[in-house]
Amino acid sequence: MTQRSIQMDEKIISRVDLLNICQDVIEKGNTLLTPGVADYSVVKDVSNLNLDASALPSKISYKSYVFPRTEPVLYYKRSKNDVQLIDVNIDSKKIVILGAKPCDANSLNIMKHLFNWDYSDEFFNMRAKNFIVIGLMCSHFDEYCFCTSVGSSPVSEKGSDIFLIPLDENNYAMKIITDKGKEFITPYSGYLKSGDENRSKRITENVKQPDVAFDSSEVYKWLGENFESPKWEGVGNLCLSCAQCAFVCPVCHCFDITDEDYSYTEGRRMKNWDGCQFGNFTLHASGHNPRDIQSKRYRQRVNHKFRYYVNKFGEILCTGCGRCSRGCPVSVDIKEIVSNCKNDQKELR
Amino acid sequence: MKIGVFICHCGENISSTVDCPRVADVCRTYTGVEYSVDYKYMCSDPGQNLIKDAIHKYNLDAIVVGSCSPHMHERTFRNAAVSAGINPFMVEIANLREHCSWVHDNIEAATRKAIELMRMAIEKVKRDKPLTKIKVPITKRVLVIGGGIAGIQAALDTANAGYEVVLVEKEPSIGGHMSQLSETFPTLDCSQCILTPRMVEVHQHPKIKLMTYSEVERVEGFIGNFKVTIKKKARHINEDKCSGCGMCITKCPIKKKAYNSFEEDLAFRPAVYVPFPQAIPNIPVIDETVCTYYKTGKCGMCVKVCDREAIDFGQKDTIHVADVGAIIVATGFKLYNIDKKSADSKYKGYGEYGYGKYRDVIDGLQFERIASASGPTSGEIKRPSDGRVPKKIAFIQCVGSRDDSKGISYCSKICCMYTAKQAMLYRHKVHDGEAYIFYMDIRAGGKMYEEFVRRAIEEDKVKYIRGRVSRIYEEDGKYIVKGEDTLAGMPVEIDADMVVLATAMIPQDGAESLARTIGIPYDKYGFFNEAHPKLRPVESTTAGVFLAGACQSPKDIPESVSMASAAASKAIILFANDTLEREPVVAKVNEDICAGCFYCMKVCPFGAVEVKDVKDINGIVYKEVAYINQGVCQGCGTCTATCLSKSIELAGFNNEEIFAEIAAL
Amino acid sequence: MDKQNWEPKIAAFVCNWCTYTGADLAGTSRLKYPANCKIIRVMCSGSIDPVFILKAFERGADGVLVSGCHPNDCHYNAGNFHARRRWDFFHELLDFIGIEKGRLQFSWISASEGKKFADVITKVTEDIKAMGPFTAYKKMNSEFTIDFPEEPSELPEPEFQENSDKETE
Amino acid sequence: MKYGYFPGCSLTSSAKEYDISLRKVIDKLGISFDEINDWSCCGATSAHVTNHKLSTALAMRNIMLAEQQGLDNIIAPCAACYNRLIISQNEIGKHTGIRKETEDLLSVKFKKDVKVFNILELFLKSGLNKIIENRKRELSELKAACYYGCLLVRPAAITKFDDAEEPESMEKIVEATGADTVDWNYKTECCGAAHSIARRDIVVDLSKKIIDDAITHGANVMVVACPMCHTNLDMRQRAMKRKYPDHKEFPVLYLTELIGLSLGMDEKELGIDLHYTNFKYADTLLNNSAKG
Amino acid sequence: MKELIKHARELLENGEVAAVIGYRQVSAKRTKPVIITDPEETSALVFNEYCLNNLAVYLTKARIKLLCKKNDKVLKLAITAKPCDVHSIVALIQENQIDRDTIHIISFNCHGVAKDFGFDFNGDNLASKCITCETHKPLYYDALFGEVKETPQASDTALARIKEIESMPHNERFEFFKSEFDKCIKCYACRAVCPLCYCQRCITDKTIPCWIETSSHQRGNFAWNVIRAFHLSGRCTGCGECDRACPADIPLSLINRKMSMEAKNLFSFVSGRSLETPTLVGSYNEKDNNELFM
Repeated sequence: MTQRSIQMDEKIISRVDLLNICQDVIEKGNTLLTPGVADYSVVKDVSNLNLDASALPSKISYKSYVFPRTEPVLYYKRSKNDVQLIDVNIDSKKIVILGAKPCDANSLNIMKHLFNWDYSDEFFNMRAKNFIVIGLMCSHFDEYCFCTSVGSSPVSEKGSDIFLIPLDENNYAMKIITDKGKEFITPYSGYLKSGDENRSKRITENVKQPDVAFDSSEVYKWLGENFESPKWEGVGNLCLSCAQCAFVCPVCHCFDITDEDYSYTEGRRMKNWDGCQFGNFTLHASGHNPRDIQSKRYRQRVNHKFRYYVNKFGEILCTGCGRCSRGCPVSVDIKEIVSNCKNDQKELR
Repeated sequence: MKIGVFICHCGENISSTVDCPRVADVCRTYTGVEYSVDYKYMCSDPGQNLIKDAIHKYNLDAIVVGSCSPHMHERTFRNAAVSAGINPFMVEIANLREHCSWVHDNIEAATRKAIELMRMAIEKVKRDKPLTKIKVPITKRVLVIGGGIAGIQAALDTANAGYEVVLVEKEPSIGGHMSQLSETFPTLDCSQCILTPRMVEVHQHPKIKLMTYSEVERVEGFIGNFKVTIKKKARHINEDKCSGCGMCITKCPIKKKAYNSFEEDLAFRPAVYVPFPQAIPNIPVIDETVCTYYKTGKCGMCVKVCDREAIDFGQKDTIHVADVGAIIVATGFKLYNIDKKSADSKYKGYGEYGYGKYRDVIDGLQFERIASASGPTSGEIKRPSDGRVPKKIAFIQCVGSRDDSKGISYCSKICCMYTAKQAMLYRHKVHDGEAYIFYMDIRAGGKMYEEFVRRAIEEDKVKYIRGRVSRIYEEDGKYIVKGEDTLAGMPVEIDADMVVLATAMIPQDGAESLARTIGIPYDKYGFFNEAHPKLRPVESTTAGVFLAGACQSPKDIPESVSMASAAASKAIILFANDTLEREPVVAKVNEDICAGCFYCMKVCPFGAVEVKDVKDINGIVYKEVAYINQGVCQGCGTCTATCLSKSIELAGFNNEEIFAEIAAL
Repeated sequence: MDKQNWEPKIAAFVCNWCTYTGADLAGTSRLKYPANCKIIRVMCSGSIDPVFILKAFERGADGVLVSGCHPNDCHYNAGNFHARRRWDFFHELLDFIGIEKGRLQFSWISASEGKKFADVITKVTEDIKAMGPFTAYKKMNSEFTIDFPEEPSELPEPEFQENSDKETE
Repeated sequence: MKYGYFPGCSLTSSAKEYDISLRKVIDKLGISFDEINDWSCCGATSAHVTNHKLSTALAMRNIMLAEQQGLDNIIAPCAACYNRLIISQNEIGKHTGIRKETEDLLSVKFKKDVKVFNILELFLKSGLNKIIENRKRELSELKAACYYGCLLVRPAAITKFDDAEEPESMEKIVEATGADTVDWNYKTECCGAAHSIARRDIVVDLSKKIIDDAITHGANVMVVACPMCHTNLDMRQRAMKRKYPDHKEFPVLYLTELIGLSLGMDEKELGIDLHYTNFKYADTLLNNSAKG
Repeated sequence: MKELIKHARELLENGEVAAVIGYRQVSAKRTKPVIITDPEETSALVFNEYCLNNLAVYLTKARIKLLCKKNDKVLKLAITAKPCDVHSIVALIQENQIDRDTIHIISFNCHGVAKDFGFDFNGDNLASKCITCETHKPLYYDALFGEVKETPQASDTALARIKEIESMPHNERFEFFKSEFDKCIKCYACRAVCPLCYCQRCITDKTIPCWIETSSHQRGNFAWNVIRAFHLSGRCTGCGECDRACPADIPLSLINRKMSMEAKNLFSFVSGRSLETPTLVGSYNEKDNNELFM
């Protein structure tokens, strides 16, 4: 899955026309997703569709449309001396995401490494191939946003196939970023008017951005040297070991395989999300648990995101969307933790 | 796993509606089934041999028999399996007869159901685990709590069977209420005369260790293996030295500071006393609360007169521990204290009868003492207030008993009889006296009982009035008893000289706390619960704890004695083996995941759940978990369903097995 | 499956001491009742977990019966009392989330009530028949369920209908 | 807590002084209440011996009115009213059939449990301290025989507030006024009740016995909490005098009147002058000092 | 606030407690839990209308062991708790999770909290549990602070919702809950924030046999949410933390509330209100409702 950036003139599209395109997407039997407060949801009716650049990221990211929270990987049927297996057909419907936050838009690019480094996960790849991301510039951030600290920004086009910048109430500047984006938009080129790059630039340059909270390379270094730091205990005591943070995260990707019988002889093998904060996540069959206490588990979470993934794939496993902190029941703030880790005066909590 | 399937035709009982060969054929297609066959009579010798041979020939690990109810032949097939070398708990029975062939007509439907029942049993047997019977060692010694007639009888019976007995009595002497009675119904023989020899027998029995003035403080352990802690209260008299001469009692200057509880407070006793002359053991007790020595540090008259130097003011309570295998509880009863002011807060008391206010309104036990030849009046019937001989006595039955509004609904059972007896005794002693008895019903079921009551009415001219008394009040030295004669439909008023109230029998003080100590259930009144009202009347629900006498419900003497003998024989039956074998269907806790909420402890009807400390490698306790005592658990499994984290499994019916059955539905 | 030929599948969780023995008595008395209900024997009604009922629904049961000893008759004294509280809650909960109360029924049947056992099974079967198949629960995961190619069936097709009237008498 | 006040028929007629004194005393003690609007017969006597349905419906109608008025508690000073209300309430609580029938008759649905109190419960609940605190004089010259009659504490299973055979709650209240109480035998005996009209002879005999017992036990006043009892014990003393010429007039007060006296109100204010027997607290003082 | 800080400081300085679990302000309308062991840090402690967390969730056996063992000595643990959080503490004591003697409860006169962080505190944004709250003063405490204030008035929308659901026919109800539960992503935040979900291993993690399908498909979600609600029936004290924690906005406390209503209705029991009343689960009454049984 390559995404070669191509240069293309900036276009302008009116709101009405954008909705017309969406209507067409739906009518062709494809899935259209837009962000809501809680989740990215499937749009059935475009008439009251509202693209809001100033909304906070939805509570849950859209990763479940490429990497579902639960999916069968095969079906089996037992008979007296035999087992019969049937593969799963992956749905190859196109999924168009309209108005993806720039922080979300890059998530598949980050995740794809994991699903392709030793074994190429056809479930992920097939869905990702059929995914069209139409990003939308972000004009609002809150205390939890930190995209700028992880190399992204509210105007980042990274990961989007097509990127929209609101010009006024009824018009968007449209940048076509990838081939896939071009291919998607070509049939609708009649709707597009040529735009003025300077006009959109003026807007993007003036967008308020969250301050850079930490230097990720310093964090990388600190993590390498402070595996046994007692500081982890602070957050360990506070964190309640749910996996809310991992499950809402656009790039967390752990999963668990389990077999489920659904009749006396038949069953399916399921792939389900898992989370490293669960106490049982690393519990061995022997009863031993290498990450037996929460501080070790939280340390793992931070290390995985800001060190191990960087080591392995050269990218930080974080988009800075702040979902995990915004939704944390006990308000554990990863930005605060990562920013404070280097400071000896501050505890991690 | 290799499973053998055996389908029984039961003659034609099963095969007339279930196509047995087809069931066997289908079962053969199931994973794990190595051998499947149908046969005319599986339970017959050839049938059992068929099973045994198949086990050997096909090397089977488990078998499923489709036959009659497991309540019929589960044991038969398990035994067959055992003799062929399979664990008996690797046998499952599918009930194809009672639950299938006999209750359905349609052959197709019945056959399909039979197949499904077999499938469920096969799935279950796949998850079955071999279980072994639980063996528990037995300490062959019995603890009897309570030294009344029931306790005495139980102790003697067990001891005569050759087992050691520890008999604990909280009063200074054994004998209980029976020693207080004057004569007994229906024979009117003297109570003391028949009881005293038995008391002496207890005292002299080499197998009985008598601990009077002692109380059970703690009971740990389980059937066959109880550890009992007994507190022996200080008598302040050295039991080894005391000869029972009674000089200390005679010389004690404190004569009138304490009521004599044996005389039901109708007389005084000195600070050093034996409850009654025939007391066993005949060793006095010094009452610290009234003795001058304990108040002022002076006196010591008893010390001076005791030539055995047995007085020991410094004596302290001592703690004794006994290992016993069974416990017989015989704590008996007391009378409902009807005095309104001091009535048990559970009950309302009878303020309207003036007990406690009028000295001549007395209860049944007080009358026993007045009528007793060894009592405070030497057997003459006199009024406690002025010593006059009462010319008219009103007896009132069912005071407290059968009266919902005062808190007790049960019948105290003995009052009809003893009231008749008391009225009779009164008429025998005061020939011109009139006896009136207010009653609700006369319940005289028992050998010679009805005849006895008739005798009171016909020969001794006791006047029975059927009705309740609403109020008793004093007028000019007489007690006006206002009541109703329901047979005549008229209100009646009797100006009696004395009133005797047949008050309800309620459990002895401290019965409930003792029950909690031992871990046996009791009803809302405090009477101990039997394991089964019909079939296990002398056993408590706690294995190894038996009940005797009025602690279980109101009883007269012969009933108490027979119950005591029954309890003793239950203990003796238990002791007949060296170890106790129990079905291995018991619950077990997974200590790794138990969260220690102890809901299991709350729901366990048998008190089988204990707290266990789990220690780490250094011996430091790192958590508390539930532990189920296998000797006590009866295998109901209520804990398994209550356990939120599913940390308890019931062997033989574990969750995996049940889920497998559900999956095969 | 068309509703005409549909026969409900019913699971009965019963205690070993009262209801199971009551069912035995129904058998020895040769009482007749429909063949839809299969018994899962447990030691005491107190040991039946609500998850068992959900599992039964998952495995295609259209209805479930839970039965034990009458209050105060429990072989273990109090198991059924604890069960009663549990089921009161669970029943209300299921009702609230939209599972009709008739899908899960309860009874106390003593060892001497063979007739009652037959009557209860008949009633439960008729109730469930009237309610129809409990597809709402089974259908929940239909998107994750596939049909395997049909193998020759181990059993001939059911022939319930012809004689089903006779069965319930 | 606000009470709904249910006077009942007696307190607006033959026992007017009970009503007068109750209102005064309650006001003084700062207990607030609202009279139930449009109250009707409680269903006593004639209704409940002839028509069960009617008597229940009548009682429940009043409770329903209180409920609609937003009152959670009712005070029914007349013992018969109190009795009818709690018994009816108990019945509809116990029997869904009767509940439904009554609801249909009244075309309402009973929603909550309105609590019904008698006069003794009212004073016990609102606190005897209030009486003691507001006491203007100690009635120490009075030796009161507290007479409960039959309806106030019975049936015990339903009233559930005092011992039906040996009640003591009224004594506690009377003692709070500073008066003495006597221990006597007839506190729950029958006064003859509704026979007052048809069989005056019975009533005279029964009531006379009650008064005599009180006098024997040293009482100089009787305290009641039931209009019917008061009628028999007070009004019928003239008939007693006719039948028993040596009968001496004996004052019978309502509990509220006694409390009123201790709160400093005078006899006229409390309506004691409406009684057939004469009573003046000042006279008692005189009598006693004359004796002493 | 000063008194609270002074009190906490004294507790730590005098060595009476090993730690104080409390709230600290992070922004104007947001607080977060903090575990303080250093007396100097007590100045961060606050109590106000944004102290939403039910800190009783921190009272787990493991955490107490971790925090309270100081040089072979076991010290007390101080916790700041709203009156409603005290209910959870009571329930935990009754379920043998903590010992009353080892917990120092610092509580407050409470007039309600906001429904979530960032909202103005007023009748419109009152937390659902506060609308029907009857315990503005804690039932058990070792120290009590805060002035008594009036709780804003608000209408009980949750109750109305329950009534509305109850009025639906069964199939609609089933569909409603199915679609609600379908949103569940099985992050188990509801379990993590619930003070009464203290099991070391949850029933859903017991896989042999598999009690609840771990997949978050409709059936697995349905089973999980039903059993979660059932396990809390008669135990839930109504703190509403599950609602707040749920990233999918499933109305969890609605079901809890309904079950609490049933507990009150069927058994006149309210969880966590008294240390003396036996727990509902684990006790029984012979006169319990028997209508269910044929």
